[in-house]
Amino acid sequence: MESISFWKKYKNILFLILLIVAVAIWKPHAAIYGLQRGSLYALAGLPLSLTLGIVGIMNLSHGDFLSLGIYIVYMFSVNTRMDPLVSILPVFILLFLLGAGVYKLTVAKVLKSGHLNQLLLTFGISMILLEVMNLIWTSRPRSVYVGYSSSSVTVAGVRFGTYEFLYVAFAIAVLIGLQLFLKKTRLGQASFAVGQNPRGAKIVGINTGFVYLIVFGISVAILGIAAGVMVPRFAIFPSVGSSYTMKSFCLVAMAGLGNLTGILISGIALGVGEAIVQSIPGYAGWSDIVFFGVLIAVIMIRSIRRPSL
Amino acid sequence: ATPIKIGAVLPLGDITGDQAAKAMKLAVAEINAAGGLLGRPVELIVIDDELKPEKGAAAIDKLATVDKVDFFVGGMGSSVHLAQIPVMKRYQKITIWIGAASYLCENAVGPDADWYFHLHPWDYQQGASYGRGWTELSEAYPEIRTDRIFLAYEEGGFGTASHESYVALQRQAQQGEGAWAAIMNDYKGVSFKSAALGGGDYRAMLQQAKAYNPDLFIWAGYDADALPMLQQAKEIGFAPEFFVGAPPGWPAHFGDSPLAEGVTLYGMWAPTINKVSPIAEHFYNAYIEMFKEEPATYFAPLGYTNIYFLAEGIKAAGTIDKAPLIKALEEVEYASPIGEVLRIAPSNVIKHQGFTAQKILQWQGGEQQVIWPLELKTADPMFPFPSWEGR
Amino acid sequence: MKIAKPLLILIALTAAMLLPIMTEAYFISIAITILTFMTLALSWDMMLRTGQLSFGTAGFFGLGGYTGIIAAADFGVNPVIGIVLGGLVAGGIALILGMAILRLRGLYFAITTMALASVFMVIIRNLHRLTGGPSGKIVYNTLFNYDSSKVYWFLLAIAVGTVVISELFQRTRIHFAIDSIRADETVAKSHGVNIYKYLIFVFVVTSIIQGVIGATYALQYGFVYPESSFSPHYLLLPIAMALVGGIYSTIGPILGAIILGLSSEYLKLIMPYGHLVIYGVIIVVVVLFMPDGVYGAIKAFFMNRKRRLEER
Amino acid sequence: MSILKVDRVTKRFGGLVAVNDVTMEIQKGEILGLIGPNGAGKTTLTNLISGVHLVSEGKIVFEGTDITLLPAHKRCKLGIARTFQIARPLKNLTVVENIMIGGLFGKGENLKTGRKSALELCEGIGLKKPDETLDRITVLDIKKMEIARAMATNPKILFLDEVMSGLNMDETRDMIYTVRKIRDTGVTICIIEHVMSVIRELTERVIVLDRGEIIAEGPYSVVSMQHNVISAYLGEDA
Amino acid sequence: MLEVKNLNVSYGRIQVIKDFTFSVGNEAVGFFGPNGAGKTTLINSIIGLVRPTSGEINFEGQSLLDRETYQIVRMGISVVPQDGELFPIMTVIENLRIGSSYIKEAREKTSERLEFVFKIFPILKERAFQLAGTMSGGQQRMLAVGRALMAMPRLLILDEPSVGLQPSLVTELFEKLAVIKTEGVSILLSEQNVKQGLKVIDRGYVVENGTVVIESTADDLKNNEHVKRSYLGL
Ligand SMILES: Nc1ncnc2c1ncn2[C@@H]1O[C@H](COP(=O)(O)OP(=O)(O)OP(=O)(O)O)[C@@H](O)[C@H]1O
Ligand SMILES: Nc1ncnc2c1ncn2[C@@H]1O[C@H](COP(=O)(O)OP(=O)(O)OP(=O)(O)O)[C@@H](O)[C@H]1O
Ligand SMILES: CC(C)C[C@H](N)C(=O)O
Ligand SMILES: [Mg+2]
Ligand SMILES: [Mg+2]
Repeated sequence: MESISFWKKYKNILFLILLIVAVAIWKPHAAIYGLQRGSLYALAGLPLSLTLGIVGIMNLSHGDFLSLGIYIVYMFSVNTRMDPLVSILPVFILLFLLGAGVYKLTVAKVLKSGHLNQLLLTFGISMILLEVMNLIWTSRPRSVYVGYSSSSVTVAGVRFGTYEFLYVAFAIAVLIGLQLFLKKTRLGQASFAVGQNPRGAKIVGINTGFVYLIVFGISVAILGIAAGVMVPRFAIFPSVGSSYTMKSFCLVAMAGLGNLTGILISGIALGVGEAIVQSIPGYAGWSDIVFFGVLIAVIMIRSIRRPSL
Repeated sequence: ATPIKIGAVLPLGDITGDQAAKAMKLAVAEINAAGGLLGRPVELIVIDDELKPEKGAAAIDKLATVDKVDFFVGGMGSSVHLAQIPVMKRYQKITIWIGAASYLCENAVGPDADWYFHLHPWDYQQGASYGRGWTELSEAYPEIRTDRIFLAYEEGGFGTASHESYVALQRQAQQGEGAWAAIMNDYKGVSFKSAALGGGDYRAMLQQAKAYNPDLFIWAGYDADALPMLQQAKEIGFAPEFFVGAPPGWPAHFGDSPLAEGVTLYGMWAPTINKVSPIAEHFYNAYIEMFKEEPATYFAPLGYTNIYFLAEGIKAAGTIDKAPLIKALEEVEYASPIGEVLRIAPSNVIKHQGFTAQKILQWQGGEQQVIWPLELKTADPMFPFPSWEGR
Repeated sequence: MKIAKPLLILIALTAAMLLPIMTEAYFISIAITILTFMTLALSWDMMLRTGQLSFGTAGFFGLGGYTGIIAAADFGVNPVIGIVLGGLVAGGIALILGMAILRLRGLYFAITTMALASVFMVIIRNLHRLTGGPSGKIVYNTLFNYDSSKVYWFLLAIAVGTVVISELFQRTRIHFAIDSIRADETVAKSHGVNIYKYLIFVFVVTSIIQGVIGATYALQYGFVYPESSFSPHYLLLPIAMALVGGIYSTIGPILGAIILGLSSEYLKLIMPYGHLVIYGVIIVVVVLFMPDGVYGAIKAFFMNRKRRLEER
Repeated sequence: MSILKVDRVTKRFGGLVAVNDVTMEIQKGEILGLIGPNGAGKTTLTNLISGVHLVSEGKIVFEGTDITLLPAHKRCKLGIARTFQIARPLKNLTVVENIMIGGLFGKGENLKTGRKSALELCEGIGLKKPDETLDRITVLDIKKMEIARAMATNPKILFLDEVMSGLNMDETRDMIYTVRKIRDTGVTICIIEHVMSVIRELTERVIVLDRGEIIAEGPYSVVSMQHNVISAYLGEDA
Repeated sequence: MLEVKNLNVSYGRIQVIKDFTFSVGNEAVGFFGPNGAGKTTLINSIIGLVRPTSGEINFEGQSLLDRETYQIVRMGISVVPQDGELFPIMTVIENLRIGSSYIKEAREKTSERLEFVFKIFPILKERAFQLAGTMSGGQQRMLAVGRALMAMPRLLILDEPSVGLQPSLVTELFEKLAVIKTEGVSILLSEQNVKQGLKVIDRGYVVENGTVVIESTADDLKNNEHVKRSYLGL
């Protein structure tokens, strides 16, 4: 029983490591780039998995909060010359407060009226955020340059960038942090309870409003971490984060609701898949097909095996 | 007197449309300050197309029927324009367009629309103009070689059109024809997903470019791609002889980045043109004075040109009646802040095409210097592209 | 009350039909856009009534558009036939895909439909010869040769047709089938409802509508362009309209489309910059204060008044 | 004559065997009691027969047709109806509309006749507010609605899963009367119940399930004396 | 300990609880009454899930009216809701643990409490790692009762705990409740199985149409004609 569950638990991770090793032998760059970008997808997807997968709040403005975080990092850099990676700390706090505030003012009021109203609400919020950023900073991209962001090393004749390994590190760190939060803290445990049955959660003494607030705040705040690591490598413009909303939703669907480790695995798997296609001359245009094709395949296969409740 | 009404449709949420609109306002203000046209004041009505085709089309209808404008101006995206063309055909008002580079728009307009003037060069014209540019440059600087050309193009319509026109130009070049006849030997195009559309990882493409080892590396994408592309090129150690970018605009403070030095670009305008063109300098200063911001894209001087070109035509015709005005516009020679004189000539399909060329510029010391056309040159080209070491 | 409703519908319909005669091209053009989005919103809502949240609207819209343009450009068919083909192709593909994906539920169905829409786009973008690839494709014989009144009437007919289908869905046994599926599939199937059949049926019908409207849109302007034909705009805006108006009804999406369609134009006129912020604010305010949409709020208002009157 | 035959049916959920090699027959026209401890597999058996779950092994035959692999809606149309232990009202529909679902799809009525017969069923079972929405009615009414909804499909056999639980004596008596009436129209009934007074009063025969297996079968008066039944299920008190 | 005075509760315009007054001391109190009488509504107003229109609810001298459910629960009231309100995709043991996790006093005694619950319902131990949502109806009921017991409440409210339990377990449950009562826990019980309920309670209220129709001791209730006929089936 024990060994079976161990195998079950780590099966996917083992597969992933095997996949990366295999790809690394075949196309080292695809493996590295895929691992790096995939981790970034996961880093952005993890907080959505927390809000959507665990407590069941639908957030279409996810990516726009990421954009906002990116602009805040930018402002820190412009006004205080703070290194983007250092600014993660204050940005994390600022975004937490912002997320909590937005939650309190709006999301809290539509929790009871279901997913669809959350969808509409956050669509509206997304629009407001996007347009306000556009008004303040215009559509013209900005950037923060730090020397280390394009550093590289050569190992066994393969030259590759080192900066983006930060995505991997941060994604793993956030994953572990979230897992610890969910498994080891009572607030984390309460998140599961609140997600499954808010009324039941109240009955056992959980302050559900507080749990929602914290979880929403944390998920927005984590986007601040993503923003901090992204800024040195990304052009900064209002819709820079937009595409991460759908990507994150895709990851959550692929990993399965509530499966955080699955987000990292799926993110990297999709990243590597994309990178392989991009590395085949003449087929770069098809890389989205890999992304979506794998996604659909995984969802379909899982639906066949889904245990009945 | 009743005003002459000009209706503009632009994407105001985008820096290009926003600044074009501002430049148009500047031009109108200047014209009115000078007493208007034909003794009538000029009125400008600007509508946001939100980059959405159906909104752009509705805007034309509104300008025509509610505001009852006399002329249509403006333009940015090709897809918005494609939706506007049928509507414009309904009104057949004199239309002077500064956006939309896709040849499909020209096909949609058709050869008979004598009321249609298009100022922005078409995609194929841009490709050809670069050929002329590099030919002249390699004559002026014999060390410059452009034998092997690698084009990285964003996988959307904007980039793919560039690729297609290069493919056609290469075919001609192999038969010893066309603008690239003498200078292009081998060509390779690889697409990438633009950061503006959710992409931004160019490394796979750059690896292919590095392996190809081009003389001329050109990327056709958006302003959001500019810096990340350089960073990633540095990361993989890819430094071609010429690193050329062809986005419609550049990021703010791009010149401040150490990676910018020596980057070549295709564009229609740069602030340095002030040094060689008084009208450009006038425009530049007036714009800053009026809006307290710098013109950041070539759509600003283009928008200014858009109004003045029309105004010159009206002045010459002495009327706003369609037939004589079209005739007059065909004859107008307007020295524009873009740097060159605007003259109308036929293009592949339409009768009234304005500019046909972009310029070749280069980032040097944080500024865009003109290196071609040679008569507008503000600096000598820097090449080969400086190595990545130490920046 | 009994006569008032048909009368009201008659008046609204007559007014709608006379609109091109009474107003300027601008309003026709706005009305065309509103009808386009209204039909999309309604079709999305019709699928939602089965409990399935579809994110595939833009996909079938684009598919219909491409079919219409290709039919007209490469095979020279009449645009109206192109539109019919657009519907058929969208419906056919929905049928094939539906058989596989309609076993999915909730988020999984939603994301899969969205992913499929993206797959359509990538495929179309890479089939240069047929579709024009990333540059798009144009056609010269547009729908009714740019005559916007005719386009309007045509769209009105499609919209009315969709309304009729929606009402049929609300008034026939289909209503009971899809409502029971939405509420509890186990109960539905245990009481004789063939869930799969109804889901596929509704999915195909709504996809046909989306395909038809996509083809109409494309042929009216005479072009398709991957980024704009499959734009998420044709997914999110209809959803917003349906929700703002009030879901699970015919009137709701109609109201929503009119409200959001008009207000977006109006806002733009009074504030050229930043109008989209206000637009977003309107949406947020509607959700916060009218959780059941505008139609839901109106219904509740009259319900309360009726009750108050009864109590007196 | 047997109407339904369950032939060596097993149902496994992962490692757990919920129903284990059960063979039984239900006779036409009888009221059969299905009893047994919590988790014995009674509801699961109902789910297998009505098609909510598919069997892991074995065969189910209804009126001579093998229905083992038939989807639920087809079984319903053949004449198998059921209620749910944890009531499952369709909350977006009114009481009468809930009932109409059965008529429209189980029996194939049209809207008009469907509504009419649903209203008749409401009246027959004592649902006084047919147009009320489901969040406003009591547990008893929801149970009645579930029975009426099942009856609307015009079943030949009806499975009642704990419809009497949570009712007081008055209400229980009422419900027993209702069940009898249904049987008198010729419907075979299989009733699952933990309230023994009901089983005693209603059933002609009971089957006792324990850990997925049949441990006793016969009239309640006999079975309830059996040692194994008492120790596994009834307790000393009953 | 718990005092409810002149309570009125409405859903929309329908008044469900009318001027209801009752109290629970250091004892077990029962609510009996037909379906729809308002028992669940009453319980829900005590624990703050339903907001009364007027009246008073005091627990150990403190008003519960303006408190959130979680605060009320943390004051020492725990409830077995009528429909269980379990966490379906958590395991049995997680459901139980959560019952004590958010109540300070109970948290430290979690393992003791688990043993206690497992003794009453051995099946819960056997199925500790099964998902709650896949348990049988009766098993879920046990879990709901078990979860409430985990909280070590001073007032235990049970809304029809015996529904769906096999007869032997019903007997056992009420025996255990009697024991719990002697340990100083007050009990408020709403129950249709009046015969069993009467074994535990000290006093009872017969609730009909949102008001008290009979209030008396357990023994008197046993002999009351109305109770006999409608609730005991005699
Ligand atoms: N989906 C499922 N997954 C895993 N186990 C299940 C599932 N459904 C039921 N079980 C288990 O199967 C067994 C039989 O359950 P069933 O619901 O049939 O019992 P029952 O006889 O109806 O009990 P009760 O009298 O409590 O309603 C139980 O042990 C239950 O935990
Ligand atoms: N959310 C609600 N909205 C409207 N009416 C409700 C609501 N909940 C309950 N009611 C009504 O309030 C009355 C009292 O219901 P309640 O559930 O409190 O009764 P109960 O005594 O617990 O009955 P039971 O024995 O069925 O559990 C019933 O008539 C019921 O229909
Ligand atoms: C340079 C710009 C005019 C290009 C524009 N985006 C187009 O689609 O044509
Ligand atoms: Mg059961
Ligand atoms: Mg109750």
